[in-house]
Amino acid sequence: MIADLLLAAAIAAVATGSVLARRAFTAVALFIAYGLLLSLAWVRLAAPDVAMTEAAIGAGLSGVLLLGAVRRLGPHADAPANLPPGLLLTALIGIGCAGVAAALGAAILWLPEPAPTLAPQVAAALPTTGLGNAVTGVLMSFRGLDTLLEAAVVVLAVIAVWSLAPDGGWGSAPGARQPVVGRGPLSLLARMLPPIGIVVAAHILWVGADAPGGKFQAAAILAAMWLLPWLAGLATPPRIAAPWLRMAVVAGPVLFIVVGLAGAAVEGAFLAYPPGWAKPLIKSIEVVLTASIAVALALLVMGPPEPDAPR
Amino acid sequence: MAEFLSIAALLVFATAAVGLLRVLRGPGDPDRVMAAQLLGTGGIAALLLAGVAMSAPALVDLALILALLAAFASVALARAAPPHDREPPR
Amino acid sequence: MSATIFGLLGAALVGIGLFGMLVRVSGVLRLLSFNVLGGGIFLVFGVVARRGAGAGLAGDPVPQALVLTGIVVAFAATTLAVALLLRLGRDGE
Amino acid sequence: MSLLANGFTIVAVLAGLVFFVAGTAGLLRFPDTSSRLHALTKADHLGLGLIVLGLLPQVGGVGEAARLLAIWALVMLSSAAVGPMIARLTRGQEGAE
Repeated sequence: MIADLLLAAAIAAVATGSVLARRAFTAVALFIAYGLLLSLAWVRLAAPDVAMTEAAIGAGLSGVLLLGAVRRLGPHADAPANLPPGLLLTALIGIGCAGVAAALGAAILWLPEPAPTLAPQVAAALPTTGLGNAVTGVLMSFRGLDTLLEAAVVVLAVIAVWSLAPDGGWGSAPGARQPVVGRGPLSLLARMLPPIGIVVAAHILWVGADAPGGKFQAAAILAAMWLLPWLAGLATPPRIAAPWLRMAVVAGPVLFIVVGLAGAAVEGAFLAYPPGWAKPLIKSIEVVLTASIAVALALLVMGPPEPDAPR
Repeated sequence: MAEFLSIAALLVFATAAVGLLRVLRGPGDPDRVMAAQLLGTGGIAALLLAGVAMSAPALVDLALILALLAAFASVALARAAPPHDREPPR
Repeated sequence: MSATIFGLLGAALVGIGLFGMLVRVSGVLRLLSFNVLGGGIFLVFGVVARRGAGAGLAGDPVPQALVLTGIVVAFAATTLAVALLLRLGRDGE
Repeated sequence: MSLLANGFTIVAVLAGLVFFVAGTAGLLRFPDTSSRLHALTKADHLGLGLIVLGLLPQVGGVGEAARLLAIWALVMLSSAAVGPMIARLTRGQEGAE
């Protein structure tokens, strides 16, 4: 109770500070703290799977993505071309936003009693999948189509980001070239962390069947471990024209679709798993999907490719 | 023992949250990075204490993820901090 | 009780994020505000999930799974927006 | 035996708490960035380390104990790597430029 109030106050303070920060760098530092605190709030809401995703993607990858944007935009990130709204307009916007928040808060106070829930149905159907983690069961079996479409969205995002490459950039390595740091603490960390991170990611993926964890969390960790040597200037990402890279991005969704079609042929419904085969099939899809999503997430953080030669 | 560990978790978290004032006050980017790092360590410690208190191994896994990602984010923060500390034109 | 606290926090975060999106002029800060807003919406979803606890589960797993995929999709959308901002900054020079 | 273990846990966790409080106080009260960095690293290394040590007798299996130690090692590693980077940044910012 006290912990919840304290946590909520800290989250609200960090969010306000981040939105109103004068400098973009401060805003992003606070945004990373916001993601971290939000993941603790998910623990308090009894959703450890979401807490892991928020910690890995909301705080880690999003923070690094925004930091990269601040750095690449340089002074543009702080001093934009158009003027901020005047005092009166700002006050009016503030009143409007407070109204939106108040209306939403009222809706939360008057949520229906008893709360509608699908938990009993999930708990009843979970044994047929052989899984112990209900969230993984929902993701991979009961709402498998949602997860498939989501994996497709990530692939589409990679294609969209790549198509924003400037003229002459198409096909070259993604992201701005990082200055090499050579020896030193950063290079040491960038060499030592990835092996540990890969082990942790495998652990999180494996326990995901029965305990909190799973492919998205593992994929985000793997992506971060690939980005670390890139950030340190130790490794150059492959050119986006490389066929193996494109194969890696689409392999997971393609396997998912193939298994789904096989289910349609054998069991008569798209994405239906034959009895007794559910768990091994789900685990195989998850392993390949993890690799694909990890590659895609890392490519998304790196951003569109830059032209090889400076203009 | 569980009560003691839960209270300790609360206290560690509260301490680290107070350190956030440094992010708002600055004055320089290094101070902001440090406050974020302290919040990360405090959050990890609180999760470990709570995880053992409630015997929830998932919280230890979450702390492991946070430790990895905090290291990753700290590196990015330290790399992205602009070399000169000056306020932009308003 | 704790669900209500975080529900109200989610509502407040939506207001804070919306304010930032409308008031800030820098693209990166607007994008960041959008993510603050998104976090608030996910939190409201999490409260609905927590209230649906039952049958031995601490929360309704269906909304939890939806939030989980939502976080990944929101991240993909953010990367696309960053790519657009970078292109805008380059062409505006 | 369990009394002894519990006593050890309480002493170690309390000592860890003291280092966290000291680290935060230093971060807020110390006059310049370098001394604040000094305060922070104590909280990172000793505060978390003592808490991890104190928790070790309370966990069930070897696997969980190993994960606790791994977390401590990770935080020490990253703190040791980021510390000098922050220090270098500080020097750049407090320099004549």
